[in-house]
Amino acid sequence: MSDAQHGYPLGAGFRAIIRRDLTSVWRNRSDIASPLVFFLISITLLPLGVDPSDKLLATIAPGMIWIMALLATLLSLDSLFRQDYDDGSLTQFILSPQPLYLTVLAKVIVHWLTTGLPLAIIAPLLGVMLSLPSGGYWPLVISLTIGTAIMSLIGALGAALTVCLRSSALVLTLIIMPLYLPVLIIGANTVSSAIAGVGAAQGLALLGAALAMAVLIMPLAAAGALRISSNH
Amino acid sequence: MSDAQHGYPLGAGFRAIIRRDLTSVWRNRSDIASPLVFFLISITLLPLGVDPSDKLLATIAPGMIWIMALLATLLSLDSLFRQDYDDGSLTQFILSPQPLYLTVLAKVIVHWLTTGLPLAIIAPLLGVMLSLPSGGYWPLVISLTIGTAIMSLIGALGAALTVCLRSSALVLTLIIMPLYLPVLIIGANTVSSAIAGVGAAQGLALLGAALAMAVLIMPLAAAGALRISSNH
Amino acid sequence: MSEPLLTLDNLSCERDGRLLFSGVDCECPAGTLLQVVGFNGAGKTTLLNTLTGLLPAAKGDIRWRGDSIRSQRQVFHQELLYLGHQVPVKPQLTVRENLLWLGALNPPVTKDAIAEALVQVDLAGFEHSPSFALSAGQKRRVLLAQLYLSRATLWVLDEPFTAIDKAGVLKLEATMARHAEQGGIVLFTSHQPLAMAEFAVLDLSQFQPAPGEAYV
Amino acid sequence: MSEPLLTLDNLSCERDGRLLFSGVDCECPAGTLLQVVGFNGAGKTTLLNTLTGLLPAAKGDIRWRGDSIRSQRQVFHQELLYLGHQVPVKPQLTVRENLLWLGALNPPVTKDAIAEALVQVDLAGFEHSPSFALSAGQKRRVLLAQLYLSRATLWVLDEPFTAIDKAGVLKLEATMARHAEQGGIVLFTSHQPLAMAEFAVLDLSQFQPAPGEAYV
Amino acid sequence: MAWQWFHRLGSPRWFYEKSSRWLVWFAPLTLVLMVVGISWGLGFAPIDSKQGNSYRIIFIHMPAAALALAGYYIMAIAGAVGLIWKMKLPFMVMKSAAPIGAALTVLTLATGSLWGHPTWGTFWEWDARNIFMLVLLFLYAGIVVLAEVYPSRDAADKACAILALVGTINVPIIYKSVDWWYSLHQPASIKLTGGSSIHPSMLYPLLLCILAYYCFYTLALILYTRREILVRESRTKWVAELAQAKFSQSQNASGGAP
Ligand code: HEM
Ligand SMILES: Nc1ncnc2c1ncn2[C@@H]1O[C@H](COP(=O)(O)OP(=O)(O)OP(=O)(O)O)[C@@H](O)[C@H]1O
Ligand SMILES: Nc1ncnc2c1ncn2[C@@H]1O[C@H](COP(=O)(O)OP(=O)(O)OP(=O)(O)O)[C@@H](O)[C@H]1O
Ligand SMILES: [Mg+2]
Ligand SMILES: [Mg+2]
Repeated sequence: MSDAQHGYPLGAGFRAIIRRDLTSVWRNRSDIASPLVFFLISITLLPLGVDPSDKLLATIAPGMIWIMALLATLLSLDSLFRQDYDDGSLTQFILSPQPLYLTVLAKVIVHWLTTGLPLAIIAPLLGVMLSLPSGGYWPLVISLTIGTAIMSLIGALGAALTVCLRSSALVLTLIIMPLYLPVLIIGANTVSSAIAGVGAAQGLALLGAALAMAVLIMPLAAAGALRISSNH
Repeated sequence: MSDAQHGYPLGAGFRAIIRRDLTSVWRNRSDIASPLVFFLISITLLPLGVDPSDKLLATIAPGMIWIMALLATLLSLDSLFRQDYDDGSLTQFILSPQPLYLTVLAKVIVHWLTTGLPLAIIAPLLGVMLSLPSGGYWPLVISLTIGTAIMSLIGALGAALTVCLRSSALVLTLIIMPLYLPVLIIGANTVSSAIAGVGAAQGLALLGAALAMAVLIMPLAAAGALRISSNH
Repeated sequence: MSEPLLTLDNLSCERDGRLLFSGVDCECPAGTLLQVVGFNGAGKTTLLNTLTGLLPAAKGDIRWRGDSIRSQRQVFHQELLYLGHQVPVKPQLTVRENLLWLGALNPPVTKDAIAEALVQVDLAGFEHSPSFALSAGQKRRVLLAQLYLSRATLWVLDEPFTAIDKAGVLKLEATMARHAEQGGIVLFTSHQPLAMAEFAVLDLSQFQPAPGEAYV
Repeated sequence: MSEPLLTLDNLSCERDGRLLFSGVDCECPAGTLLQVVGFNGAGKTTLLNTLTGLLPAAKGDIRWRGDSIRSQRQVFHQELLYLGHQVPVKPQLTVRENLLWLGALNPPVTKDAIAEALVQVDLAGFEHSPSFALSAGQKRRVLLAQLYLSRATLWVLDEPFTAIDKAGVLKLEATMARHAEQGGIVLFTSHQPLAMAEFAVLDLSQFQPAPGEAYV
Repeated sequence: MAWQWFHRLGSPRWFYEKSSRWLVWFAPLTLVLMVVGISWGLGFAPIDSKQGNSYRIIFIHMPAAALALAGYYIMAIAGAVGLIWKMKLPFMVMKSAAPIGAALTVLTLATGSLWGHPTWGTFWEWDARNIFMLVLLFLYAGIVVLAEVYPSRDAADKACAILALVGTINVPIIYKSVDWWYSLHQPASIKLTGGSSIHPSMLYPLLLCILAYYCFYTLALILYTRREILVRESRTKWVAELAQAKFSQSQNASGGAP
């Protein structure tokens, strides 16, 4: 039986997890729709709570869209590892010969595909509703695409650290927010400067660099956190 | 053994649930802190995302505080019945001779005491951060106190309807948001009109009426929803 | 013979439109100790849930003291104790706190009664342990402590022996037998061979629909 | 005798600072079929978790093929199959989809192998049922299907007979015995009396600390 | 007797077989009404003095808005009937009404935005009725999603019915509060005001359009419900026999061709 040690296919588990999670999401299709809905609804709330005159809305539009995207991502994080923890799947991940780094990365990718990406795609619509000036649309979409990916990666660490807590949703907020702040500031600024005509290249470059770093570090850190959470 | 049918103490279960939930929350103290933290942090994000000039902030302050209180309440709703459903406590509630209405009401009261009330109390602090004009503080606190109670009651229905779903947090959002809208509009307006000098009495009266109606209807509807969720 | 307390009258149950079993008739007078058996998926849990009113019956009726349970839910629930697969024990509360609230759902419990019940289930000394630090069997024992607190006539127990050690199983069987002797009714499911002397058996395997008739 | 594959060397475990058991020595050569017994709370689950590397040992060491498992986690995990109390079966996926991902965590599984395994656990026909619509025993059977898919040498099973009906228990015992005969190792816990002919027993009750010595 | 009739109405099979007969004449009628009404409105009604041709959108927009709102109440009533009398069919009607209502709401929003571009100069304005329509869309979406995600069908029906019923109390409240909020913030809108100012030459096609929309709504509801019945009862004998009959029919048809 020791032949199992040789020729062990590394990618199999990675692919299986991606397939599993995508199927799960597809079965619960509302999973994709829901961060979107949160995003849509909270942007809709805005003009209801504050004076909806065009000029005011246009001023706060880039910031509000970014903030709401951040909150939507945050909301969907809690479920990232929760079910796997509760039903013992996490134990199986840890006891499997697959590197935990890959498993976490697979889960993060699915999370981004099903929350961050749709958010970025739908953002222009909300731009219209908040009368975003026309120069801001492309920078908004691109910065959100990169930014939500970073936020999913950072979020994985937060979710992993809090998965063993009974009521984690909000402890998570506390841990994750400070890490999200720079992303928010750079992202919102990229859009504003594009609208002001200064150009978005610098902001996007910064976001890109942050993404590269996050891909390397965050799944590793999250894997470590999961090992700790599981052992008690 | 049929003497159990006589002199059955109605309030016992109600008190026991309140005591139980308060103890639980106290054990996980972060449960109280966390909606507060969400509230605080998202208000803090505001000046980071949008142009932080005093005049702009003051204009959007009442609306933003109300919106963020709404989101914070919403975030904490998911856990209202979740644990009771997962561990079978809900079955025990339903099979107990205590009226389910009272049990739900007990849980809603604890929820409000541990999320809505603290939010209302801390709101003036956030008012200062967003340079809320001085006439707005009392109306803000009072409208939030009543408004969060209504939101806890409505939220109980949403939580009850979604408790049997795997990933409910965001379906909940979709269901609950439209029902929260009137509360938000009336609440935010009460504060704005008080600031504008029009007086807050009308808005507060409306909120009070809504509260009375919600106390009557919502726990009943939620009890019905819980019976449905549990039976499958 | 005494009049039956609990009557299942031509009961059929279905799940998602599939008929699980049909035509179950059963009369339980005071003193009944009845084991419901059947292969995995036969519908034992469904039967117990239907019996307590948690699930609707597809056909037939359940009567308690002669009247349909649907017409007298509250009275019926006062005399019912149901322990299911799940363990409604809050991890963050201590053992005693858990029993306090579980007990309060039915007539009042005192702290002394709780202490006494914990001795019965071998958890004396664990009153103040947080429940998350209990082993699987200890958690189920907290649940079983309710048997010593409740004044219900009808006990409905879904796999009560799960995770309980051998000594615990013997004791539990004795408790169930005593309850029946004292005029109560115990309905339970279990796949384990039992040491108890006398109990009736309801075999659900015999009520399965014929191959083609699960969907009508 | 053949050299032991798994060795527990003077193992002690504690939980929250309380010593549960100490000085457990045990050598398992290929072909071992070992039941871990003990009262509720003796530390059986803790022992199994420690053995697999999920929990740290308080004292002593666990060796696999001669080396400490901590120094060769990945190699050890390739030869390990652990089925615990919990049932990692996603309710929204079908039975087959669940086995596909569970299987992929270890060497590759084919759909045919899954169909075959489902026949073994009497779930043929349920391939495409969503898992939330399974009974308690059926859910555990999905988990047990992994026994027929895995190529692991060491099986660690925590109460594998929970919720399984009588016919299922017999079959499972036979499967475990066959795995041992073919040179594997099976460690399991259970409180049920078993029909199997030959198996070793490790009684944790004998390794409990003396009354005053639980906290050192 | 009346009750017997009422309960037969609750039987999906009875409804399926009856509605097959209704559809034979109802479907063509609806089609004719739609074609006549919309082509009259879009093609032949006179031009508006202020808005030119863009006003013609009203023939699609206004009836859609009216039905989107009415549809919510139809859905809620169906849910209530199902809850109270424990019948299967009303729940199927309720479930079918949700996506239709949502589609009509989307249509209202889309045509409104199209109209807004020439008249307001922007696709979206935070106007009371726009917001109300948006919220109505969310209310519908809530029910569609809830029906979709619930693990068991019976539970899904009852849960949706409860939500729809609570919604009926809330819809007027939402309407009022949006209106109230709006009147505090903004001056009067640019909308055409009141039905009374409409000239008969525009009114008649509009009324015809409304009638056509009602028929269309009923038709869509029947078709959706029939589909729902087949899906839910797919494993019963009568559906199996129906499928068998259809199958052998097509078999015969293709067999007879050469
Ligand atoms: C997205 C934007 C819009 C939405 C959501 C919307 C929604 C509505 C609603 C809810 C009604 C009410 C139907 C009733 O009371 O029975 C309505 C009617 C009407 N709308 Fe719109 N509308 C929009 C844009 C427009 C625009 C741009 C115009 C023209 C300038 C317009 C003109 C009308 C007219 C003439 C009626 C019917 C007459 C009346 O009841 O006043 N709408 N619309
Ligand atoms: N998470 C935990 N934190 C602290 N203590 C724990 C924890 N889990 C279990 N314990 C304690 O460790 C002891 C052993 O628990 P374990 O689960 O190993 O018992 P077990 O032998 O498997 O019992 P059972 O037969 O009931 O499954 C128990 O007395 C329990 O109180
Ligand atoms: N929530 C559900 N939705 C649909 N079908 C279900 C659901 N729960 C159980 N079933 C089906 O009903 C049948 C009976 O389930 P039940 O739980 O009553 O069995 P059981 O006799 O208790 O089995 P076990 O011995 O495994 O506990 C099973 O075949 C299962 O597939
Ligand atoms: Mg069962
Ligand atoms: Mg154990």
